[in-house]
Amino acid sequence: MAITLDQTIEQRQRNWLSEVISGQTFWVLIAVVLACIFLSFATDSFATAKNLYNITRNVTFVAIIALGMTLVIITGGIDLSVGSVLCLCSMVLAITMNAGYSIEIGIAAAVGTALLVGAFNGVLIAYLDFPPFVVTLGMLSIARSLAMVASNNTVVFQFGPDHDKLLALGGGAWFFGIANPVLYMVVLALLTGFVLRWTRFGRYVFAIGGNEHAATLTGVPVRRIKVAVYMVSALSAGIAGIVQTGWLGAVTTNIGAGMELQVIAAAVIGGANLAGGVGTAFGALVGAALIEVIRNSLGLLGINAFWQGTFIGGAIVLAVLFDRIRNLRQSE
Amino acid sequence: MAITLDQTIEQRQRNWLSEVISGQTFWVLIAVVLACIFLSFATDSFATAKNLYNITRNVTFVAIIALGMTLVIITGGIDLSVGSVLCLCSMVLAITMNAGYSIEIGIAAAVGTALLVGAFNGVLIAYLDFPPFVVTLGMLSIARSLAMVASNNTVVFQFGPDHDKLLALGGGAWFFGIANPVLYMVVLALLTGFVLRWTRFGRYVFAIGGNEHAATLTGVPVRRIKVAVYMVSALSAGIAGIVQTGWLGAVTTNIGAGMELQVIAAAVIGGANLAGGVGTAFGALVGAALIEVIRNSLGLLGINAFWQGTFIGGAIVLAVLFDRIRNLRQSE
Amino acid sequence: AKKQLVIVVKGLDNPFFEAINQGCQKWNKENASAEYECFYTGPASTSDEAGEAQIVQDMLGKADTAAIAISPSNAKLIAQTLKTAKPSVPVMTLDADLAADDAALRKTYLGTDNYLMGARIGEYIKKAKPKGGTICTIEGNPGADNILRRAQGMRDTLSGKKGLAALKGEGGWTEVAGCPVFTNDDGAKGVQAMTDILAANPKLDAFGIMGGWPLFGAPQPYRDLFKPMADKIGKNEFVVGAADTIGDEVAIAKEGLVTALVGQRPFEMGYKAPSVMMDLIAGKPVEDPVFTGLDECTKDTVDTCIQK
Amino acid sequence: MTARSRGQLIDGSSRFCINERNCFSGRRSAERDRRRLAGDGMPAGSGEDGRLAAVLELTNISKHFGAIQAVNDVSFSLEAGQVVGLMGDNGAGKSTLVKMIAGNFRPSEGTMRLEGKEIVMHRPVEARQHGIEIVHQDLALCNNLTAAANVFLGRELRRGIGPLKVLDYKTMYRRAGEIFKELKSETRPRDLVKQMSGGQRQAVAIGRTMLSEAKIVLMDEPTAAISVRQVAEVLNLIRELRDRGIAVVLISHRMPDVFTVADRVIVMRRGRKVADKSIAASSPEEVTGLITGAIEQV
Amino acid sequence: MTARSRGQLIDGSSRFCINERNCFSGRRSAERDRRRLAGDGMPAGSGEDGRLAAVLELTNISKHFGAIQAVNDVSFSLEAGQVVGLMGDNGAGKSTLVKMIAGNFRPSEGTMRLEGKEIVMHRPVEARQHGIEIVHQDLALCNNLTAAANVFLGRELRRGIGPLKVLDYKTMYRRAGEIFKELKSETRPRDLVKQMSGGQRQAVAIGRTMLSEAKIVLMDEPTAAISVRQVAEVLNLIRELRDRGIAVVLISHRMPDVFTVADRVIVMRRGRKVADKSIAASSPEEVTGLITGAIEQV
Ligand SMILES: Nc1ncnc2c1ncn2[C@@H]1O[C@H](COP(=O)(O)OP(=O)(O)OP(=O)(O)O)[C@@H](O)[C@H]1O
Ligand SMILES: Nc1ncnc2c1ncn2[C@@H]1O[C@H](COP(=O)(O)OP(=O)(O)OP(=O)(O)O)[C@@H](O)[C@H]1O
Ligand SMILES: [Mg+2]
Ligand SMILES: [Mg+2]
Repeated sequence: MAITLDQTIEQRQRNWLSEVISGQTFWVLIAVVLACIFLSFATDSFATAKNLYNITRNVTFVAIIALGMTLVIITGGIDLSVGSVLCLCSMVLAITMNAGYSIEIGIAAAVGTALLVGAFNGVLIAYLDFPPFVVTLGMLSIARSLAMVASNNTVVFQFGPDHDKLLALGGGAWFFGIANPVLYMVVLALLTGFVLRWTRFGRYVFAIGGNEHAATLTGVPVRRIKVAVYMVSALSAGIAGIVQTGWLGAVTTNIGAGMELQVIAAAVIGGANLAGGVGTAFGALVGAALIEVIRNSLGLLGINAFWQGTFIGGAIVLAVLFDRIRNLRQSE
Repeated sequence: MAITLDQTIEQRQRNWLSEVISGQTFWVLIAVVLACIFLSFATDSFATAKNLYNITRNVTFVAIIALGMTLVIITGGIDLSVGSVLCLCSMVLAITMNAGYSIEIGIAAAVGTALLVGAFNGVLIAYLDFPPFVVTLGMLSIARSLAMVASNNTVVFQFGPDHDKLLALGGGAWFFGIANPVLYMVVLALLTGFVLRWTRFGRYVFAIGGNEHAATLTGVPVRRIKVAVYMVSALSAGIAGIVQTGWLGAVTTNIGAGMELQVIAAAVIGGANLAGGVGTAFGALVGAALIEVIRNSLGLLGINAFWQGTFIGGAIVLAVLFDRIRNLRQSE
Repeated sequence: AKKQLVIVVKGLDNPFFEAINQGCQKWNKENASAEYECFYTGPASTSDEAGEAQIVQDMLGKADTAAIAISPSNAKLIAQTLKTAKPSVPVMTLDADLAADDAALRKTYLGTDNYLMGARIGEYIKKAKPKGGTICTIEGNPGADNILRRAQGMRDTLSGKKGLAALKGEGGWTEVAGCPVFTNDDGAKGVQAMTDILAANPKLDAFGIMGGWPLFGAPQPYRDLFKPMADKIGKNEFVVGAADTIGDEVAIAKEGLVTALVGQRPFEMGYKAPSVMMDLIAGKPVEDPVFTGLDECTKDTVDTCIQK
Repeated sequence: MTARSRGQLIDGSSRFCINERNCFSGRRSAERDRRRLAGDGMPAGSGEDGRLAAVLELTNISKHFGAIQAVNDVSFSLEAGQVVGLMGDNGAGKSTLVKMIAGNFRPSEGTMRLEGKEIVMHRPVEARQHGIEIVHQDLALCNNLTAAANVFLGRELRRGIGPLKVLDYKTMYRRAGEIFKELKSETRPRDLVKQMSGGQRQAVAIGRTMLSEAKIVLMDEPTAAISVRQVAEVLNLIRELRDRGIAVVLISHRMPDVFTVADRVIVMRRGRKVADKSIAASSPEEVTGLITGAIEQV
Repeated sequence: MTARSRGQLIDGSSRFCINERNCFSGRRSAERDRRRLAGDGMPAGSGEDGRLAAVLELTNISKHFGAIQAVNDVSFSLEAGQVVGLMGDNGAGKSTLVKMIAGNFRPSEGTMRLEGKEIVMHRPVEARQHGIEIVHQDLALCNNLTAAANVFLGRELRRGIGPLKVLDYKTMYRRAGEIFKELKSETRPRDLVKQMSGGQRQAVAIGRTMLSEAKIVLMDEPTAAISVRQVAEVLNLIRELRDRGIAVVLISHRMPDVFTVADRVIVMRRGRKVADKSIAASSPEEVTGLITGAIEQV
């Protein structure tokens, strides 16, 4: 008897492999891989070093923000302000450096701005119990408006003494010819994955998304964690903004416009659940990669401009279809 | 003993008044009224017949869609495609009438398109269990792209033989000088309110949002209701599109861009909860009214263009603050 | 309060309109004691057409408004708005005009001749490659009328025919598959799309960029893309004709990474508009249209091409 | 009226759909219930003659979730007018078994026969249409609705003529109040379920089964959270159901409940059926031994 | 070690925060638990000397929700090493009462004294810091986490040096497995709680209280969904807690449970306390009468 109880307790319902295969992330990854294989055969220009360099670089901005967004989504929240925060942080960086300060000070100012915005969102959501949608929608307006005020709505394209450093930061390729932004993305993704899986903070993020009430009852510092999560989300937007500024070499007040939907889409396609409690760092990357591969393929395949939206939309839906069909099969 | 059991069973926890006061809608309504009073004193031009005519008319397009969106949100879903569906339906109407068909045929075509799009969204979401965010984001791309294909990306501003009828439909004021769209909005809001409160369909919508699993177990036709709800949402976008076309007198492939966030904001500010299970038709109107009053006031007060975003965002947050403070007080 | 000369632009999110604002503010500074002031406004986003119409209504309903200059993003919609509002103050258009049959609704048009602008870009391209070739047009927002007009101007010039929607060998020019590209006024997206098109069509001969976004919004990736081709551009083996002279664009021209720039003069528009409106209020005769000029820059003329 | 003809009433009620646009499946039961309320329902206790017919037969039913074998090769039959106690340790597979009968899961293997005909159910509502009612262990309540709304969920009462029918709030409140009174539960029909105590929630879930005339009622730990007084009422209710010729399955961990009301007891251990015998021939001690595994099988 | 000094161990553990960036409140308990696991915890049964001190005193506590008076003017005290059975009809206010003690609700009126000092709690975690543990009636589980993660929620075990600490999955799985074994519950620590049977879920919730040395343990119907075998284990657990000098409140609708394990019984009816007497001086019949109202008050 004792032995069987022991056995039961040691039993695991699913092994590692079945765990992986049962996830949406896996199936979207398959979709991405299939798309890449198809494009390699259908076009001469897809599988070239240059194109791959471009694709991987383009994917980073959405992917970096999607990492932060994934945390927010896991807690059951949403952050619509990321596109505007990216714009505001880029602008703060640009203006600071344009005024003659060093790149370190510029980055510190941008990061500080991001954290401040995130803290504002987080405090309203966590302590005053505002709906995240309302707060971050408000911030979507506010942050972009502040970027306009700060820059007088002009294009900033001169970054003072450290101009070249900034451009190298975002546009260079210091490591085996991999674009710098890609390196940042990989490092941040590993960090996010580690935090989610191995730290208490990550555990609490999942707990809040699973059952916020239960988390409160068991002594999880729900409010502080929520504030932290929105700060991380804004920070990720700020980092993406800094890197993007270095890449673009100019900041206008409309960068990042409409990005929030793309970012959320990347996270959700990668398996995060807007109802909370589910999501992975890897999924965010896969989702972002899917969106970029679609975008890239439209140009390479020469799709008619009017039809492009249909292809993008269709592909987004199709990518998730894989996973759905598997699910449907299983539940039969 | 028997009497006391009877008494308990007859007891109601809260009466009608406390019910109303405890709702977010009520407090946002207060915010709207206060804003209107303030504007009447602060500017000469707010409380003029013409301005009020404009405001009430402007509010209708967002409000009508927010009615449909409220149903979707109550079931715990989201519909990001409404702006694009509005565009597609307007375009279908315009092209049909431009081709010489009567207004009836044009409207039938537009409504048919809306229902088709809604059914597509709904079937994927309800029967294939897609995340609503993904499906409707895909449709956001697809519908606008189809509008471009259909119109060849041109502006349509001639509506064939029934041109004037269409303009009168959307731009006229047949009833006591109230703009026609306002009448449609009121009728649709009453209808939605009635459906939610008094029909079994409405009851099921709430049940699905409260506990979808329980609804399935108790025999609520969850899937059919969900499909219906997304069809209603698309239909409301279609109706708004038809009315707006009559008002604008021209259709481009740009109209309705970015509208989805405004519409969702209206519903959420009016008290709908994105987690599902909560929402009212009246709330959707109040939320839409708040957004329009803010927008209108910025111009009247002569707020600097760059700061306008900050005011809009701030006001959105402030409106909900009323309700939050009350809640916080109460929980003390 | 002063009476206001209102300027309503398509959207605040565009540095182009900001130059109009600068002109407007300069006028205010120089006319601090005037009975009028210039007031600049518009919807947050250029794509918010209905929002612009609503702002126009708000402004027409305001007692302070003495005259209004509108940059319509949807010409028909603004025309309809004006028809129903029946404004009592003078109305003019700025930067973009109403359709020809609605011309009676406004007193005059002040701004660029967008068709001419596209035509000039076309001429530069044609001059560099008289025999024609393959081309890709980069456009902005699919609904933006001024951009569409520029594209038309360019196509007409290249083909020698009027009103073609796409070039299929007319005048020697062919538009490649996947073009035109709509970038929705997003610089990064513009450059990304150009990169893809170039990768898919290595033999492409020309880009016609109808709005300057890829150059001033993403100058660095633009440079990265065309630096390897600077030689070809110098020898007219590859041609890039682009609109606007905003931000870093002129510097890019100086580096020889673009064949020619054709720019508008938004500052002049914003600066002139209040005077024109005052003339309208005073009932003085005003020309229709009033065109502001174009600045045309090539590698050799960059130091002198911008009208100061 | 036999169990059979009652089944037909449920299955063959398409005539109620005439003149109606939305003929939702749940409506039929609501119709039936209205008729019952109006007094022309079937008389109670009419099932005596059907007492010994096998209403439901399960043959070699299994269910696994991934590597977990929740139910393993279980066969038994339910007879009209009989109360079967289903007992077993936590995780033994009791809930999984009744969920399969209620159309909530589909068996991985095995067949079910309802009144001799094999049935395959794809959705819970089909089970209801077959006359199978269940009180779920997790109660399946919508927290944002009132107690009355939860009781009538899926078979709302409506009034009005022709296609324009509105919810009949008044009757539903009244009827739900009556049901709670019958259960001696201090549950307010107009209150939201969200704010209710554990026992009040359970009363709501049990109330549902009292709306309709089922052939089979499955109760998954209906008495877990309710007080002494109501437990007696629920047991009474079960007896009443039995007397009307309905087959009842009662899952419970309370030995006294099962031994008070059941005619037969089935014991499960680790997904397998280890006993199936008449109450009279068993004893609490034996059943406890079977549950814990001290007795291997009988 | 007295209850008092144990309390200080819980309250005064700020030294564990040195060298740490995130010093979350839950951490202290986790630390404590680690120490216990490591073998240097406090000896069991040490509370004998504190047996009769009033650990908690409630004076005229009331709570209303809108028009509903859930708890009405209740006073009583808990003594260390005593098990109090709290009984009452559904909706009598039992859960509301213990939720107030657990810092979940704040009383509308009245005061609470812990070891003589008045306490006002704003958040549940404060109650935990005061040494009050509760098993909630609704279990308070995160469905998306594993059983082990739920048991350790709020006081995760971690390993590593200095500020870089990672979750110690292995030890948590092992320790959770031990707890389930102690409860004789077939619950797999690595499985998601979402898919668990009712009794397995309950075992997870009870498991939480076994991690820490509390002064007071409140159990809101801990045996509702669990099988005969585990009920015995839970009752044993309660006895063991008592022997360690911990005050236990057991809410249950099962008369035998309360009469087996409790020293004292408190009966509530419609929010009021109607009896508070030693088990020896009462009887199941009397308590039943008090619950139903057949006996007004004693
Ligand atoms: N949806 C599911 N997915 C995976 N495993 C499941 C699922 N539902 C139940 N199980 C597992 O199947 C086994 C049987 O569960 P079931 O709920 O039938 O037990 P039970 O006999 O009802 O127990 P209890 O008395 O505790 O309610 C358990 O080990 C449980 O963890
Ligand atoms: N959050 C709340 N809001 C409003 N009313 C509530 C709330 N919580 C409980 N109540 C009401 O307070 C009364 C007491 O509820 P409580 O949960 O304390 O009962 P209980 O004694 O635990 O009953 P049970 O044995 O059924 O669990 C009930 O009438 C219940 O409906
Ligand atoms: Mg069970
Ligand atoms: Mg309770």
